[in-house]
This record gives sequence, structure tokens and C-alpha cells, in this order.
Amino acid sequence: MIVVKAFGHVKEVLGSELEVNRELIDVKSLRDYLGNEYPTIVWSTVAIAVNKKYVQDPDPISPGDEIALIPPVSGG
Amino acid sequence: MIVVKAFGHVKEVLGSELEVNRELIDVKSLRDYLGNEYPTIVWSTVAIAVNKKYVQDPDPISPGDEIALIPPVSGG
Amino acid sequence: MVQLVEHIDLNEVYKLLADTKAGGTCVFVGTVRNHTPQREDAEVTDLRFEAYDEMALAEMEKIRQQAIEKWGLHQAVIIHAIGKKEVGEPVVVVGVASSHRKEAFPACQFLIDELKKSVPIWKKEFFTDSSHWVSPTP
Amino acid sequence: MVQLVEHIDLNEVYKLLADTKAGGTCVFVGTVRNHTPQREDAEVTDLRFEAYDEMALAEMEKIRQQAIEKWGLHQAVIIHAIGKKEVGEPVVVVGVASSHRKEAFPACQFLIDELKKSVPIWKKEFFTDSSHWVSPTP
Repeated sequence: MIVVKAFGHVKEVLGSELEVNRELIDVKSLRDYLGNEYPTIVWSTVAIAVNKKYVQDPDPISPGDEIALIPPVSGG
Repeated sequence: MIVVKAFGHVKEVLGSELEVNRELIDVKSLRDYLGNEYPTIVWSTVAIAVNKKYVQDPDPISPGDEIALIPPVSGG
Repeated sequence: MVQLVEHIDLNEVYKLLADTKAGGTCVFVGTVRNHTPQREDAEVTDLRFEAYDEMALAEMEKIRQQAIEKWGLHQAVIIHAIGKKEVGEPVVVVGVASSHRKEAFPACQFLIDELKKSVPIWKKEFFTDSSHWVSPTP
Repeated sequence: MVQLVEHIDLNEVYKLLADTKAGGTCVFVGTVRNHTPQREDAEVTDLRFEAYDEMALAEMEKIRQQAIEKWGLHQAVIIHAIGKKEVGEPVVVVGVASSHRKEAFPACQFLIDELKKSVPIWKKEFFTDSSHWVSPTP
């Protein structure tokens, strides 16, 4: 199981922490899973961070990683 | 007679107010007079203001005008 | 210095930027406006900012270090407010101190431009009749 | 608002710039440095600023109006200190408040760049061993 933090409008759909009971080996597999489960969200606009750093689809996910879904930021 | 205000390094040579006992009809004639009387000053770097506005050589000088010698400014 | 705070104190910013080698200090303050381009007809009553705190601070520090290196700054500060903010309140302040002014302006603008691109902070606007999460505008 | 003052109060500047329509405020502060490009080896002990007061205020107001018109600013402020200033003290502050940040930076830079070109104010630098009127540097 991995725990995924969510923020902004994504949080309003998924809650602030989503538990995913799948084995996900990379960012791409997480995106595929989310796309299937939550089709109302435009996932192409949502960045993903692993251990507080932005990552890309080919990057790996390991057990214990801190994963976060980052919708378009609007600070400042 | 006209009274000319001076500032910065020009003031240290001419004093803060210089009285000129000549009839000077334009800025050019003032420049010529100053160049002859105070040859140690590089007058080409000194701007002239009449009534608090920058003027050029052809501009006229009239009795009662407030005339000022403005060496390169260094505010800020 | 990077911070997430409840309330921004502008005096504090100048203390953090003080440096006897610096000749120029440029500070940008973003405040809550009473109108938004997304609802020209409506008045913003207040805003709420939420952050992914640890990552936001890490991204702010990354941007800060990039600016210090690129422009040889003596000091740089990024402070963002979180929580509820009212019209007129400061929500973000970025500032730099450099030897000369020619570095200060682009460096300061870099801090706010990059913050708006990558720092995980989100703004929700509240109107008299509704609320929504803000989509970023360039 | 344009002013020549004995001492610059940075709090005052933000009060003058406050405007509920403004989303971005950019402020530049010039301070006395302890070194000068003209004497790399020597320490500046203090500075003295003198102005042709009435003309300086008129030129400052002209620059201010140009910036307001060019960038559609909500507020703009130019304040210069005169008299003796010590290392670290603010000597000039310029600031603008605009709807968006993209206007704030060039407008603020315009105020300080133009001030340095045309406003009749002169700086004399005092070192431990000498003093001189400063020639402007670009």
C-alpha cells in the first residue's frame, strides 16, 4: 500500500491522503491508476512529487516514498 | 546683474551664489562667460537650468530668471 | 531565509536583507486585490492559501540559491503567507540585496516568477456568492 | 508623492503605496555602502547629500507622472534623503503599486534610473583620509 497526499482541487475529490492498495513501480503506473479511478480530474495538468521533488513518468516509486499530487500551483 | 546658483564641485569654486555683472541674453553667452572666468571647470559636463528646467545653449535668459549650474548629478 | 508564516511583517524583511556591502535592495510584495481577472464582475472578499509545507520550503530555498548564485546577491528572502488573507494584506514578499541596482531588479523578479511557477502553494478565492481554487495565470 | 527628507521611514512608504486595486508593489531602496568603485582600497565613513530642492522635487514629480502614465500605476512614490548619511542607512526609496507584477518591476526600475540621470542631487563621499564629490556611474 502507498499513501498519496493531495492538495488544492485534487484534495477535494480524493481527500488529503489517499491509500492505494496496488503495487506501483513507477510514476507512469500511478498516473494510469489515478486516471482510471478519478476520470473527472484532468491529470495532465497535475504534477507528481516523490520525496518533495518533482518527478517524471519514468521515475521509480519505492515503498516508503512520500508521494504528492500537485495541481497547478497558484501562490504569490 | 544676474544671480547664478551653483552646486556640488562647482559651488566649491564659485560659491553657492555667483553675481554676474554682464548682460547675458542666452545660455550660450552665460557659458562663454563662465568658461573664460573659471577655466579649471569642465563646463561641457555642467548642465544649466533656468527657472528649475534644464535648458540648451540657444535658450534665452531674461532678467529675474532663476539660473542654476548643475554638475553631473549623483543622487540615489 | 525562506519562510511560510501566518502574517507577513515588512519591517522584518528589511532586517533580514540588511548588509553593509549592499547598495541596492529590491522588494516585491504581492497583496490581495479586490478584483480577479477570472470574475471581473465580482468582489473578492478574502483568500485562503494552503501549502505542501516541507516541499514548498524546499522549492523556495532552491529558487533562492539559484538567484544568489546567478546574480552574486548578498542576501535573498522569500516569505509566503498561508491561511486566510483579506483584501490589502500582503501574501508574499520576496527581496534581494545586491551591490548595485542593476542586479537587484532581475533577481527580485526571478524570485517571484519562479515561486509562481513551481512552489506548491494554492490559492482559493472567496467571493460574496462562491469560492474556487485559482488557476495560475502567467 | 515625492519628498526630500532627513530620514527615510520604510514603513511610511508602504502606507503611501497602499491601494486595494493593487496586486503588486515593488520597492527599491538604495543604501550607503561601505565601499565605492572609485576607491576600492578605502572605507566610506559617511556620505552627504545636497539637493537643489525645488528643482529636484519638480524633476521627481515629472518622472513619477511619466511612470504612472506609461505603466498605468495605482501609486508611485519617490523619496530621497538629504544631509549626512551613514553606512547602511537608506538614501533613496522608490516604489510603485500596480495591478500586476509585470508592470511593477520595469516601472520601479524606471523611477530609480531616471532619478539618477536627471534629479539635481549630489553625493559627497567621506573616507577616513579624504572626501570628494561623486561622479555618476551608469
